[in-house]
Amino acid sequence: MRIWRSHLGSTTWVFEGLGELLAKATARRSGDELAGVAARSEEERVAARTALADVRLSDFLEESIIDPEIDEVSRLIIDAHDPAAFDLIRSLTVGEFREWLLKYETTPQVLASIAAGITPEMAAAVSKLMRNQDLVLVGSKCQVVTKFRNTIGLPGRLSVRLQPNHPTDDLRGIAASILDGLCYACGDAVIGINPATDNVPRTTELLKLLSDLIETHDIPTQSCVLAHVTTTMQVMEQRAPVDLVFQSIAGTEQANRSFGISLSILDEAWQMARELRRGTIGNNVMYFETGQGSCLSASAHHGIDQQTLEARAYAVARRYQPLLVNTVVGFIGPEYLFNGKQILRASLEDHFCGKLLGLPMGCDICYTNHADADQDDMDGLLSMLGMAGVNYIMGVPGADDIMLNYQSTSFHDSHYLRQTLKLRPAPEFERWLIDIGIMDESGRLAPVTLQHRLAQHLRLGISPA
Amino acid sequence: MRIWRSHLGSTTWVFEGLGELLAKATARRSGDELAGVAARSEEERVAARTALADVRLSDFLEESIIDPEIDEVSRLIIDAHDPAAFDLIRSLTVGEFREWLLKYETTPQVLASIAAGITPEMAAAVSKLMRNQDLVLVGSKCQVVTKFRNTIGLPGRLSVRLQPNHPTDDLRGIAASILDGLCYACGDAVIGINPATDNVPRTTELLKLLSDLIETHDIPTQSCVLAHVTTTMQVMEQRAPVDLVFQSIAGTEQANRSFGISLSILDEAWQMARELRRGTIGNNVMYFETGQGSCLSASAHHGIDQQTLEARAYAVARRYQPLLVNTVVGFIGPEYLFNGKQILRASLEDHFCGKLLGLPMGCDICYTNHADADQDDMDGLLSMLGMAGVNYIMGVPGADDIMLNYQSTSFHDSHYLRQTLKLRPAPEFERWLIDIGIMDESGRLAPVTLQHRLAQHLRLGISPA
Amino acid sequence: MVSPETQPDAWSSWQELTSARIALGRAGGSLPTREWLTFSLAHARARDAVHIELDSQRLSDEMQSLGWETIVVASQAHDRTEMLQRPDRGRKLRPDDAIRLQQLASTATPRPSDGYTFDLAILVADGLSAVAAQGHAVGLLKNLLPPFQDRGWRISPIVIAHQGRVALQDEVGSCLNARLILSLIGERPGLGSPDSLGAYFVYEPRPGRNDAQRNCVSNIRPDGLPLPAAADTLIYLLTASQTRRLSGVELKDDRVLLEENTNPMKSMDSPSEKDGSHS
Amino acid sequence: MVSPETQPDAWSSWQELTSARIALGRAGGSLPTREWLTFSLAHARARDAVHIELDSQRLSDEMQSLGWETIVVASQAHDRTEMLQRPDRGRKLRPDDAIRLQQLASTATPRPSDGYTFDLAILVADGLSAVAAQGHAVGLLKNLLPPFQDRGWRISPIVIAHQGRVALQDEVGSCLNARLILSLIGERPGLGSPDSLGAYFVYEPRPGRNDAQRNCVSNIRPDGLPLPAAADTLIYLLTASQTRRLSGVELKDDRVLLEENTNPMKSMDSPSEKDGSHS
Ligand code: B12
Ligand code: B12
Repeated sequence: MRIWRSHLGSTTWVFEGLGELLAKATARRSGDELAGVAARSEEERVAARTALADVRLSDFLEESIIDPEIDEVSRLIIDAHDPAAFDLIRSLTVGEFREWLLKYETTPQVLASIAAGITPEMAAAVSKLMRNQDLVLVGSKCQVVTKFRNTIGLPGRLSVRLQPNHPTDDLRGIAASILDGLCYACGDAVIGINPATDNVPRTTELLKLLSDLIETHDIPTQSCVLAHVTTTMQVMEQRAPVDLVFQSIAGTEQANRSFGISLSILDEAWQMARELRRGTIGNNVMYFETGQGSCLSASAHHGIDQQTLEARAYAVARRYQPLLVNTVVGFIGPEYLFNGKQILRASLEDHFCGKLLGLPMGCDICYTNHADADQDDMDGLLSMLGMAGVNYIMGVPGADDIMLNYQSTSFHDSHYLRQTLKLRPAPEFERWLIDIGIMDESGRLAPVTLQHRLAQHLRLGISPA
Repeated sequence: MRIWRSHLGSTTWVFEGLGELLAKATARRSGDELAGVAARSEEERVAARTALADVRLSDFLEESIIDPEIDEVSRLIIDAHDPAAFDLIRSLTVGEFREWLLKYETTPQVLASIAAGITPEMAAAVSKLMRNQDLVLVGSKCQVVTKFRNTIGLPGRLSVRLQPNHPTDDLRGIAASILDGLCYACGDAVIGINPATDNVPRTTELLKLLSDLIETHDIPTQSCVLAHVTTTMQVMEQRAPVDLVFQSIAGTEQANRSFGISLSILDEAWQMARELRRGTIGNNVMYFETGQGSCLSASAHHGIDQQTLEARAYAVARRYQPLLVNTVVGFIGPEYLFNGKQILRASLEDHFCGKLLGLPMGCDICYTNHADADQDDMDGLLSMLGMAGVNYIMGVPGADDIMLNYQSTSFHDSHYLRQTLKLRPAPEFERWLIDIGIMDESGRLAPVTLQHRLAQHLRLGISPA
Repeated sequence: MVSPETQPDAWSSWQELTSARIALGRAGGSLPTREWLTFSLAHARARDAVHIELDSQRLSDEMQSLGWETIVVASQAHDRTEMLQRPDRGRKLRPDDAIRLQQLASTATPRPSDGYTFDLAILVADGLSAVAAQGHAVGLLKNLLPPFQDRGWRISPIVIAHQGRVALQDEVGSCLNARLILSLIGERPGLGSPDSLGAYFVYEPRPGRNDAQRNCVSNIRPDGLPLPAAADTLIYLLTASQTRRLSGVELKDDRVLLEENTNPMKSMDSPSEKDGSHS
Repeated sequence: MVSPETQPDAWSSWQELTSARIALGRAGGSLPTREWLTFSLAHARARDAVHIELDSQRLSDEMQSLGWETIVVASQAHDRTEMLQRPDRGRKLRPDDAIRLQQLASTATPRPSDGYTFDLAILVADGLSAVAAQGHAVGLLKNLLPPFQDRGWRISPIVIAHQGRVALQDEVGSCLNARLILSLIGERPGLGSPDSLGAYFVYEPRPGRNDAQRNCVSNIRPDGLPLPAAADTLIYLLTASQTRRLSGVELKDDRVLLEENTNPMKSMDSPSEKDGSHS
């Protein structure tokens, strides 16, 4: 392991290996303090950043921060690295890479061309040298577009996952929330239900509810039931209408194991889902969720800071050309992200790193009731992510998820962002909203009555497929 | 004093008079806790807001929160109230007023038409019921345009005060900072120097430096030396080239007295400045600064919360049709706004209240080294204020004011905001920047050499007027 | 009382179908004032709920009056604040409590056949909501234990733990030398549900188990998954776990759905029959 | 070492004219990495500077070795943290310190003519930067006191105060029964200037004075307003204050500018002559 040094005045700071250097360079965060890997003072933090600024990007190709012998994510990172894409930035240090990213000349096209040459550790490293405004500015220059039944991630657009959860998966309760969300112009990223139960029959029922709705009304969107991938695989075997395969993923093999998954399981699921060919305009079929802290929570962090580990989860996601990836940023609790400020910073980092690596990043802008955060904090995060060009956010009725027990963004919140930044839904979905009378051409919501055919459909029940 | 009540479950909360109700309804803030007027629990805060939501706007016309007998600001508020402008909103409660403001139908034109009917207390009250996103959304709908040598506050524009301070008012040091700022496309709000010294001869020197620069290069902007108003009055008497008259103001007569001012002094200064007729396209000649906490700091708060008092300072400002008003939001220190979160909230409130009252609001997005805040916090605030359509922000070299000892926004920061939100300088100034080769048509900065005529001018010194 | 300044949503009668905050109406596209205030109050109260302490004495008394043995332990997190910030401490027993549990196990006679002291250990912990454990653990156990007792399973005394996290079950179960351990633990409080209970179990508990090796039944509370239904699911899963000698992702609840639930839209026309109504 | 990825600013030689952060260059329109790191370090250090305590013993020793009497007092704020959060306490003396000052005044003989015990009281306080008071108060006083002593002004012992704010001078001055009181107090530390001293005085100090009644000379430090120049200004203003029997907004520094300063651009061609250089 190489030793990195930095001299500040008369003090010399020493860091053992890239792992320690990255951890010490991270913005203050409760999870890294819990793991014992954080800088012990602001000055040590600046020292680490100063040393990190002089590390060459190519140094990251020489030292794996987690031994590839014991970690398949490390192996994946090495194997997937594209030297040709790396060429343009090969000679840069991390500090220069930050500047290169900020330059006028570094356009969305240029950024897309180097994505495959960037490793998660490089992305994490440069993000640690960036202020929040840098993360927004460069984030907004990264464009990642994906397709299934609509087009997500175009500039000037904001999509929303409609999240109609219910504590007992009651289909009527879920239907009610779906109507609510659609009438607020939400659901173009996906209509995605977290099942309270995780079993095959109920997952199938939920999928039928969604596919029937989507087909009957020709809604240019896709559905998902966020069961465990192994459950979804069983469901696919039984020919249930699966659009997207969901899975939570993390940045180390061991953490993924604690989630009950591995790359080979994901490979298999991906293969199965693609073969269904249910997408009409594209075949991005995977939906992943991540979030800082999950490796530490599974005692599988190998002394690496949580943000770097999060970026490594994106290496996993990237392999599967997902339609959607999102960081569930304040979801777990204060032990990983203590307050609104830490949540905000983490989410901007995650969005930036994901986009830089070429992923269609969304964000679950959220907090729990045991964290030191509130709606005002979320408004800040929502606004900045909107400026950063986030592909999609969550839409939860009244911001209150009654099954997962946390607060996310509401349908109203998404409308705030669309109004203020003049963002529009995915183009196909936008057309549909206007045609069906939910939204007018200027993006304003129109009143919908109970006689509307969507309401009628959901009220009268679904005829058996 | 009327008693206000609210019932939450089995508890009844009681509030004595509008002053207490407003204070208890305010978002948590160190200054109000210091003053002993804040809510003692989150639940009490919600209770106060619930009661406040049912207060009628007209109730504020019946009860002055500070006795007009002893306070000329209270008298001003009563005398300046325009019942005709108030008509449209007369019947609303504070809670309904919030909703009315958020409605699609409440356009910038409608908002402008009622400004004179709103008192500071009404604005403060409704802001307390608003989330940060509401403050941004409605803020962005309020448009206030002012003119002197250029047009400030147009939609899609962001102006910057160039703030080239120096600890000894060294003219060469100041000139160096001015060049720096102009080359970063800053200075369209005003080139405004805080003099370290506050005396007539030095103020005159500084004014000459600025007027010479502006005249020689036909810069469509205005200058200001932010001395005490009484100093500026002496300077005007001596026929020095005064564009704008500056003064710090506060929301009570007593606090203003501790600033060494009164309405009659300001009246006189305004009169003098208008008569100079130095504006080319408009005659808005006043520049005011405010900031939460100054009344409390002067022991002149009369038991009223700092945000309401701040809004009352806007009543003072409004009388003088200022070109610029800005809230110096994190300037004083943590005893009034403890951390980044409190600074953010306060600045959005101030911007909203000022705009609603019809003022050309800017914001000094800033913090001191004794506060719990950093550049990331400022990036959040900068971004949200950009979305809220702030008229202008400060531009300080490298964000570090070496005379006032605090961190404000840098020239670079303003360029971040202009890039990300596609905001442009004031139109006349924008034209000038392009013509003189500082900026290109797309808003990018062009490299400027030492041979550039601005650099030559500043380097070679100013020929005597 | 609907504000004249808002646009109501036509589907407000559907609020009876879910406690989700639907049909809130809007001012422009924003939340009406009343809904915002309601939300704020719920948030203020939910934040307080996290800090309520478990009254283990009362819980223990209640259980003993039902004839169940109990033993109260604590994790290495000393109070609520530490438990929130140091989940690692919430996953370990205090050393003397570990010894007490081991002693308890050693004084019981192990089954000769398989070497386990208990077939099923039960752990009730505050987790993130003491209110949930306090309110629903006993009710759930009343539904859950009898069938196992009937089948002659050896059930451990009920371990009541302060400041516990899910993975505390690994150490507790291993000290007790149990084949299976089931934790009933408070889930983090939601805005409208301060009292949601989670049930997590693991086969062959021992320190180092990961979550892929556990099963979970969640959202147990009267307005969520009712206690009897939760007990049914757990009985099914625990039985299957014992039979298949594993727990975790490979063990799934594969029962067919009950008839009344398969046609979900059936009673949509008369939503008022549903009880869980929006507050 | 200029990064190849940034656009440098052509006017970097002008950095010698000011310690302001000019000519930083840019990447696109953003701050280069090196400048951002420099800024971060300065911020980390400035935050620490706020919390440094005044070493009143050392300061007092130093003053006494110059033949000045001293007395150390404290405000009602007990430590730095309280002083930051409770400025009101930083403006009041601890009761026994007030009594000590009153005793000190009563044992001195008052001037028969005007009833004041002292013409000028001196207060040195940490304010927001103990470093400033520690570093520059003595130097300033060395320049300031002699002319007044020559003119026979009665100067008080030097009061050294912990956790003091500007308005503490009202009570100190009134306890001492002084005609004028001058405070030398640490200004809040800036990023590059942790040691800036402010001088504030008020005529006829008594509790309840407001800031309009005070005068201020600010930014006193070697890289700012040099100590001798600050002393000159204060001598001018204090003299005028005594003559006109007032202080505050009505009292202004109306001296004409020194010749060398009137043509500001004179030496722009050779900026290296200027010392205050950019770090
Ligand atoms: C927080 C949370 C998570 C966090 C856990 C990290 C952490 N440190 O807390 C993260 C985001 C990593 C997560 C991941 C997953 N979760 Co989860 N999670 C929750 C949630 C919202 C709260 C849990 C809680 O309050 N725990 C209480 C405290 C006291 O426990 P703790 O010790 O601090 O935390 C432990 C548990 O939360 C546990 N855990 C969390 N999720 C799950 C899921 C399963 C199946 C198991 C066995 C354990 C487990 O992991 C933590 C560390 O040991 C619940 C919903 C709810 N209302 O409870 C869903 C929930 C428990 N999770 C669920 C699922 C499905 C998952 C995933 C399998 C999703 C996926 N497809 O990948 C993954 C993988 C879980 C695993 N095997 O590790 C389901 C379980 C459904 C079921 N009946 O089996 C629930 C009910 C939500 C849902 N319906 O989607 N989850
Ligand atoms: C903070 C500050 C303020 C705050 C004070 C509120 C507060 N609670 O601190 C606010 C924003 C209200 C303010 C207002 C003004 N200020 Co001022 N302020 C400062 C600043 C940046 C820091 C002061 C400091 O660190 N104090 C140290 C701590 C320990 O003191 P404190 O007891 O906590 O705070 C007291 C002093 O700050 C004092 N104070 C603040 N400004 C002024 C100005 C004058 C003339 C006086 C007598 C006192 C005074 O008021 C506070 C409460 O008693 C200085 C610049 C600097 N580098 O020091 C300028 C500075 C002192 N202010 C200055 C000026 C000109 C003003 C105004 C007159 C501007 C105007 N045109 O209205 C007003 C009115 C002041 C008054 N008479 O009340 C000048 C003084 C120039 C001079 N040599 O006379 C300075 C040097 C900055 C500048 N060059 O513009 N100020």
